[in-house]
Amino acid sequence: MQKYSAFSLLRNALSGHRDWQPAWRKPDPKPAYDAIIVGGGGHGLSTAYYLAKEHGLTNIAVLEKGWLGSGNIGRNTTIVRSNYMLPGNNRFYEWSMKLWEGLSLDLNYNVMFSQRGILNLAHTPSQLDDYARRGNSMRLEGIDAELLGREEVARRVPGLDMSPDARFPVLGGLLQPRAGTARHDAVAWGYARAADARGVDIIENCEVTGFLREGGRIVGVETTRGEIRAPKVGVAVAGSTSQVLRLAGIERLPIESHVLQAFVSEPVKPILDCVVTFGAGHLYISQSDKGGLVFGGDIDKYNSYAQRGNLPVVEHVMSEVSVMLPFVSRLRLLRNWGGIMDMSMDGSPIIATGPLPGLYLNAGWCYGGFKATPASGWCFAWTMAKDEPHPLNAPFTLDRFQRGYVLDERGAGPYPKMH
Amino acid sequence: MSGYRLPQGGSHLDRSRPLAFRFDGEPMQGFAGDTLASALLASGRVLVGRSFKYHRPRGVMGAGPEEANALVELRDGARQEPNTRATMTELYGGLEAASQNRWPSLSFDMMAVNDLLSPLFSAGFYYKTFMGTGQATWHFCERFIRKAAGLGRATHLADPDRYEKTNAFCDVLVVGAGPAGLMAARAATAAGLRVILADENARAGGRLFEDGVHLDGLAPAEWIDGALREIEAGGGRILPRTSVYGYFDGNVLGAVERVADHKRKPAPFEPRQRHWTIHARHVVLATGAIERPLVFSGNDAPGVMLASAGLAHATRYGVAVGASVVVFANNDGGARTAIQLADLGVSIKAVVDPRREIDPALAAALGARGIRLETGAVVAATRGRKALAGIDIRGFDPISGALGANVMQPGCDALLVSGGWTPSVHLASQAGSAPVFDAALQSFVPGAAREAWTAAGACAGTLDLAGCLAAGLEAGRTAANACGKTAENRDISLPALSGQLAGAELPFPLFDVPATGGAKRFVDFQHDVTADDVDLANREGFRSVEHLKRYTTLGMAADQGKTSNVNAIALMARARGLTAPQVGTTRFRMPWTAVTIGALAGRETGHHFAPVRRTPLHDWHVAKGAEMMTAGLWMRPRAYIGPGETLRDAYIREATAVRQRVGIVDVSTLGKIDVQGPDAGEFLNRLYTGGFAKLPVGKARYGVMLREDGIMFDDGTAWRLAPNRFLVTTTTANAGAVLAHMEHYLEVVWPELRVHVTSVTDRFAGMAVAGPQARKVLQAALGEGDVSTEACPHMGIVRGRIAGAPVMIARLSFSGELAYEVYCDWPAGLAVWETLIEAGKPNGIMPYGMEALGTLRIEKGHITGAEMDGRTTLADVGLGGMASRKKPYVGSTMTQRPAFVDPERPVLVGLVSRDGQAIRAGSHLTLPGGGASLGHVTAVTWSPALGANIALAFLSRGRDRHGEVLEAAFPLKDERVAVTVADPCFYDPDGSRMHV
Amino acid sequence: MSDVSNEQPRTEPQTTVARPVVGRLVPGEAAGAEPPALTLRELSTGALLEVGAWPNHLEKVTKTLSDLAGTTLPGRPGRFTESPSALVCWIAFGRFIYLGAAAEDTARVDGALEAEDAAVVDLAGARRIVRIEGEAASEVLNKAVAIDFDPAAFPAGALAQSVIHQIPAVILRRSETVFDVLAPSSLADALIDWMTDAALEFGYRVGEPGAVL
Amino acid sequence: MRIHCPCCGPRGVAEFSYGGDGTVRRPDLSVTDTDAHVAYVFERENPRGRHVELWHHIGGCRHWLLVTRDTLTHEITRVEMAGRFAGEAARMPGAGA
Ligand SMILES: Cc1cc2nc3c(=O)[nH]c(=O)nc-3n(C[C@H](O)[C@H](O)[C@H](O)COP(=O)(O)OP(=O)(O)OC[C@H]3O[C@@H](n4cnc5c(N)ncnc54)[C@H](O)[C@@H]3O)c2cc1C
Ligand SMILES: NC(=O)c1ccc[n+]([C@@H]2O[C@H](COP(=O)([O-])OP(=O)(O)OC[C@H]3O[C@@H](n4cnc5c(N)ncnc54)[C@H](O)[C@@H]3O)[C@@H](O)[C@H]2O)c1
Ligand SMILES: Cc1cc2nc3c(=O)[nH]c(=O)nc-3n(C[C@H](O)[C@H](O)[C@H](O)COP(=O)(O)O)c2cc1C
Ligand SMILES: [Zn+2]
Repeated sequence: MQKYSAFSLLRNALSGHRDWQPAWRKPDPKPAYDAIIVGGGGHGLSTAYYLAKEHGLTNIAVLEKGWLGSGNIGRNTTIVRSNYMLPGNNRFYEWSMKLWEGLSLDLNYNVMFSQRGILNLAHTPSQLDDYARRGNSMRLEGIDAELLGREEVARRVPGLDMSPDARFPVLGGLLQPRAGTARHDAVAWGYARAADARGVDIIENCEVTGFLREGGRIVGVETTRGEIRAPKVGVAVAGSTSQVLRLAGIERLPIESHVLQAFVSEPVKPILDCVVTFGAGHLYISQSDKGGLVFGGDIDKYNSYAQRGNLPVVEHVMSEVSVMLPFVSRLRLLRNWGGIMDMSMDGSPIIATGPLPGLYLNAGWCYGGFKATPASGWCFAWTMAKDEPHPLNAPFTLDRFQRGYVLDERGAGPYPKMH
Repeated sequence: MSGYRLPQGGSHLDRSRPLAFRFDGEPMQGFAGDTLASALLASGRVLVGRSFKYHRPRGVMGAGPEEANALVELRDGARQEPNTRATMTELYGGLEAASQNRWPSLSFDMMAVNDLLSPLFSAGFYYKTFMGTGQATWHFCERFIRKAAGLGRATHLADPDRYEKTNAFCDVLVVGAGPAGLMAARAATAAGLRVILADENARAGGRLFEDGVHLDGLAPAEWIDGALREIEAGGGRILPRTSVYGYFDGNVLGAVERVADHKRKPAPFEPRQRHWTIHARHVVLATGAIERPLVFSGNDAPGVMLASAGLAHATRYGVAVGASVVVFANNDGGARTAIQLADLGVSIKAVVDPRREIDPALAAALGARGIRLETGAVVAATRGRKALAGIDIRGFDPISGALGANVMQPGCDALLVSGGWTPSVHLASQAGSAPVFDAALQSFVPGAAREAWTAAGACAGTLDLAGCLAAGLEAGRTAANACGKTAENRDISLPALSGQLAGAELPFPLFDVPATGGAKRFVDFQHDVTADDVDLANREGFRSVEHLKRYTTLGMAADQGKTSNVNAIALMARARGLTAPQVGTTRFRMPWTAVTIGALAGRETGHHFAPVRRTPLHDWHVAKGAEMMTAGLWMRPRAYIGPGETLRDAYIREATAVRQRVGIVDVSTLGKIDVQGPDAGEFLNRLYTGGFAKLPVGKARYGVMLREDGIMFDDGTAWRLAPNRFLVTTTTANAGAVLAHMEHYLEVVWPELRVHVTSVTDRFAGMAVAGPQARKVLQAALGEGDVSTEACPHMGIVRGRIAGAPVMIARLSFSGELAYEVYCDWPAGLAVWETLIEAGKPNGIMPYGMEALGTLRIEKGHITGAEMDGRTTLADVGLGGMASRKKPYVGSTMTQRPAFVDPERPVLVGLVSRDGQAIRAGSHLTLPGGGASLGHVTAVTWSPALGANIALAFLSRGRDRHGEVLEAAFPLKDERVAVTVADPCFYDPDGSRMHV
Repeated sequence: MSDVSNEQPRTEPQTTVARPVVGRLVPGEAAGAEPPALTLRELSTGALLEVGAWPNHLEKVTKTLSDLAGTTLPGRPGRFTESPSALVCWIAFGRFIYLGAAAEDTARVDGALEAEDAAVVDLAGARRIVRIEGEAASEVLNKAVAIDFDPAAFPAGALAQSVIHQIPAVILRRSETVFDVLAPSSLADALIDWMTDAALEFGYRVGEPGAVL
Repeated sequence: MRIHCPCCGPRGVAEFSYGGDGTVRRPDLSVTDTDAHVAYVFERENPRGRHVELWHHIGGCRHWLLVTRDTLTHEITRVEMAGRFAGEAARMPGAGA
């Protein structure tokens, strides 16, 4: 792998950038591998990387039906945080946070992980109590968290409507200073490049159209580029989980696919430093390095595979953002887009062996899987390599719904649209 | 000298109305009808902005929404608007604009050093560096990157303007009022249809002004006005200054009308902008096309402009964009533009065309005007940094694409460029149809319609005027047919055209000119993406058009690549040895042009973000000093804070009054549902965990509902008012959800049940009278009715009258004291409340708020939303006994799953602080000295009744731990409090106080 | 109930929590653009009740209601008919709202319908009624409601249940330029607050309170 | 997106609340087999394409509707009353208009 550094950049600048190599090869698929990962999103790529790096498994392929990163890794609002309340969740996401903190160096790719903090605004005393519970949960697990009063909130985020008689006045907030954002595409490209450097075949425009079975076992896949065999097939296809598993005969899953819209404003000079969430609704906003305010709200709340949403949610999100940050009203919306989320029935992910022998499942990320990218791949690689979950992903089983051990961070119940 | 105002002409201009404005503080003048861009050009201004990355000097390049360079900060103070396109800004008197993305000044910008360092700043350079020793290095560097990026400056001041929203309905929405759109709207109107015609410009007409023709003998402006009058007379609605920005499902389109942006500020009560949600049966997309620039060295110099923009500035605003102008085009439009401009008095030096020959009639016309024609030639480079000074014209071999010999190096101050036309397929594409490649146009046109729309005119790839008019007429008729008006649309005919120049618009497929002299060749002007960047992306494997976009940021600027996308596709196609359609386009998304966020929010902002829900006692509470708090949409009193009191003093006083004497609290916000019908009892039996079918008339019962997954959903009481009629109460928070839950079961799951449910939350005001003196007070207030123990035992219901109003009274207690809930007509609420207070005066009655209510319920270990948090079971909160074993109910089976019977489950316990220290809500329980969380604290209070700090908490194996000492840890504040685990019911555990 | 009983005396300064936005119609008041193009007023009614008929008892119920109101019922949901003494809204399949001129109508309707045929819910006082009148009335409503108020699509006699600014409302078109809006009492002030604000650009004056019938 | 309510006519999607897959059937209350309830509560086909789903016209007539909608294109091809008034709706003058 060509090493990236200020020096290599300078050297190449002098030679007209003619010597840069492709970030990853474009190999044709081999007939067989030791393991196949379906899905060239963040999770599939990081799984391949950690399988190679941590478990020495390098004869593997990542199969992506479109261009690399065309799924949710390429369209999320890039928030990285580990401010979860339930122990099963916060341990996992904190492990992810630790991996994030070393990721650029690990991958030799600047993923621009920017730890500018996330601030959850509280608007009622009971919301402050909830945040206290969550913050204390974090602190007991060794995660950074601070409870802020009104003045501190106002100081940190100029432009917030802090008037005491606002419709939903801001009473305080929960801050995780180590949280932040990362450059989403770079995460996909960085993992792809690093996995490729360790020998992983990353195969784009290769859609899985069926599974090869022997006995009850999955032994490979059919693709638009032919059959590929492997004793282990990991599926990490985010919004397409139900569709892909149906190819393996699994007709029903605790998942619904919903569209989540996101927005970016025209770029402006730095005006919002940390990531802020609105507590009297559902809104999260940050400013990208390019200057655009990147924000999103709720899902559209109906099953969808369309990657596009409808106007009511757009209007609602705009209303929320102008209530919280009244200056944003004056800015212009530059672009809107949507992604398909695999909303699980309890809002928490699935990283597990099964549901068939030879098959491994990584799914159910709802709108929170970007931050999980490193740990998800790390845990899924472990699970695939050792045929059992790592303690960090042990709670994320598929049978938890049957057994009742759901991880319902919001307490919203078995209604995907509510998570 | 550069641009100047021509002595005459300008269809949009009112020369009798000069307007003063300022740019970068410098006073200037224009006329009514000008855009900021045309006024700047007329004043000789060339340099107006700086580019995003390299801070390159830039001038105006367009005349409409495509503008990529001339972005300004408009207005100031709270109205400051960064990134505003000067070409779309109508001039008004007193306009203030400033250039942006430069420091300290536009002409001397320190950040232009980026341009010198540009070899380092190739596409994606930041992924390769700034890693150093890890996060610290990046954080240090990131600050500078952020400051350098971002274009204009926004303000932290709140937007002072109003935005309105409306819904409109029509048979046919015509988007774009160019010749095609006008004809379509005329035809649809004539067919008797309801038509809306929207165009983002102040004046309708599109590019018709630049066609140099007469229609039915009329000048364009006259013909356009006639068409508009005809459409309006036919009932059509014309929306100028309105951008249709989004095409949503079901033929719903979003549009933003700039109502007052052409004024200094909106008039009183006038919105700045209005958002239109347009519901159309059929849509005609007549959005036109945008001219493409050509890619050559130095093609971004201020003074290089689209040919159509040069022409538009002359025809519309009477502006010559330069004193000495050269035209460079790969199609006949170049020559035609030159001829038209020359006829308008602009001095044209030469026309440069890569083709070996052009239409002979045009060539002759150029000759007649003394304009030099260089065919088989290209502009290979430009001179001049802050203003165009000249160009290098080189020979060109159209077959090999190679540059030939130097032809000439004329000086000029404006270069008009045309690389062909790019149809504005955005809306069609948003509606779900992938655009298809048209080889003749070397561009994409709308694909097959998925929603109900028809594309017409330049938007559909028809470039000649006669064709556009005919297509518009046809589209209007198609729309009429689609709306079922097949016969009525015959009497509109096409106008006769005169004065038109010959020539075809179809471009010779030249997109770029080989590099010469090391100057950059820009593809995306705003984001500074060059042809070299496209090559680099290809080399590094970012070959998919979507990778190209993301790696180089091409097409991601505020103009969304309106002028750059097709060129980029062509360059990538060549680099990869593919055709343009094989490369394909990036995905089109709303908005078509950037729209103000405030317009999408409308008036649903500030206080109007959400309606305020108020009980009939609201004003009373406020008048009595209550601190109000939000509870969902409701406002509720938190405590009535007296002079000199703190919140804490107040709630202690209130809670003490309830325990010792009597208090009264507004519970009107509780959800109330009338459940009626022959099967009402059976229905409630199925929903509640307890039995309700046999509840006697005149009695109330506490009940809990589960969700289908067996988790607690809501609690409340059901009062049986008649054999087939119940009044069900819910928590304030879940009132809506419980009603919807009931409706679901009645309509979808058990349609056979004859039960009718209606929200009666607003029917009854509710107030709870609680305390040892409650009966006395209530009886004294009752004009009619009996609340003696005999008439109204615990959970009994009686009727009566207070202050003349009928009341319904149930003897229920949340506080643990003798208590009654009194319900009366909503409008009678205040009179009943005041009568109760009056009657209670001798007993020292005290109104109490949410804080005291909370204290009282915590003392009793009663649960609320803090405990029923969507994860807890009946057994967890100690109500396992309420789970009927005699009948199934919603959720009952699911509670048999392993997790529900896991002995480790946290269960509800009480906590008492051991050393008098307050316990904080949100604390976690640990063993003394720390360790892992064993559970968490849901609610805390200083209990006046117990004289102790107490709390409710969930604790793993909590029932076995009563008496154990633990710590309530609050690491957020580095606090830990020693607590003794206790039964959650601290006060009067046998309930004797309610049973008196 | 309150989840907030756990508040300790705060270390941070206490905020005053939002005062409500008041929305009251004061007769004679005017606001917004001049001259006012709209009139707003509040209406009262004697009786207001909801009737829910069981699916196969609909004919009987409509007949009873027609007889009580002294008018023929409209024929399908989405319409209302009126007589001098009553206004009957057919709001959904099997559901009606009966507005009676006299308070006693509640008992009359309740008495006339059997439990086996229909449920009757007294909603007196649970709704307030705001009338908006003027050429621009439908424009004000269309700011919130995505319903085509073209007289051809929504003539006098038509009604719609919809949502105005998150407030569930029943909108009755009494004539081409007169609309009556029923809103839950707890949200009626908020509706008025919204409506007066929405009417500013046209200008409005507040008329004397009146009666629905 | 607009849903054509058989009771109220065409209305914006914002007036409706989504009720999920309309083909899953709740097991009878008497069924005590947890697996049947688990399937009803948690397991979904989640098709890409035609989907029969429930919508509650919560901002209008409050009826529950069965809507056939394509999850890929969002095109709605059929709307019926889900509930006990389905028959009534069909008999109404102008039903479906
Ligand atoms: C608008 C939006 C905002 C979000 N915001 C955040 C946020 O702020 N923070 C956060 O943590 N998370 C966020 N998320 C969630 C996060 O993006 C996802 O959870 C995460 O990216 C999913 O994992 P992935 O990257 O592997 O998925 P994807 O990138 O979707 O990868 C799955 C891949 O599988 C491929 N695939 C599908 N079917 C097949 C097949 N048959 N054969 C081969 N390949 C196939 C797809 O093409 C796709 O590339 C957001 C999501 C969206 C849509
Ligand atoms: N001379 C040439 O070289 C040449 C080449 C191409 C086209 N043309 C001319 O262009 C014209 C084409 O006619 P036409 O009617 O198809 O297009 P047009 O460009 O004349 O009109 C389109 C109109 O739609 C507006 N518009 C575009 N998108 C919009 C949106 N989303 N919302 C609101 N408004 C929007 C544009 O601002 C413009 O006013 C003819 O006059 C033709 O002669 C000339
Ligand atoms: C964090 C983030 C920032 C973005 N910033 C921009 C931007 O500045 N300009 C832009 O055109 N698009 C921006 N996008 C949106 C992308 O152009 C694109 O819409 C998105 O990745 C989804 O892809 P699609 O629209 O091709 O489906 C951004 C997306 C993300 C996730
Ligand atoms: Zn309806």
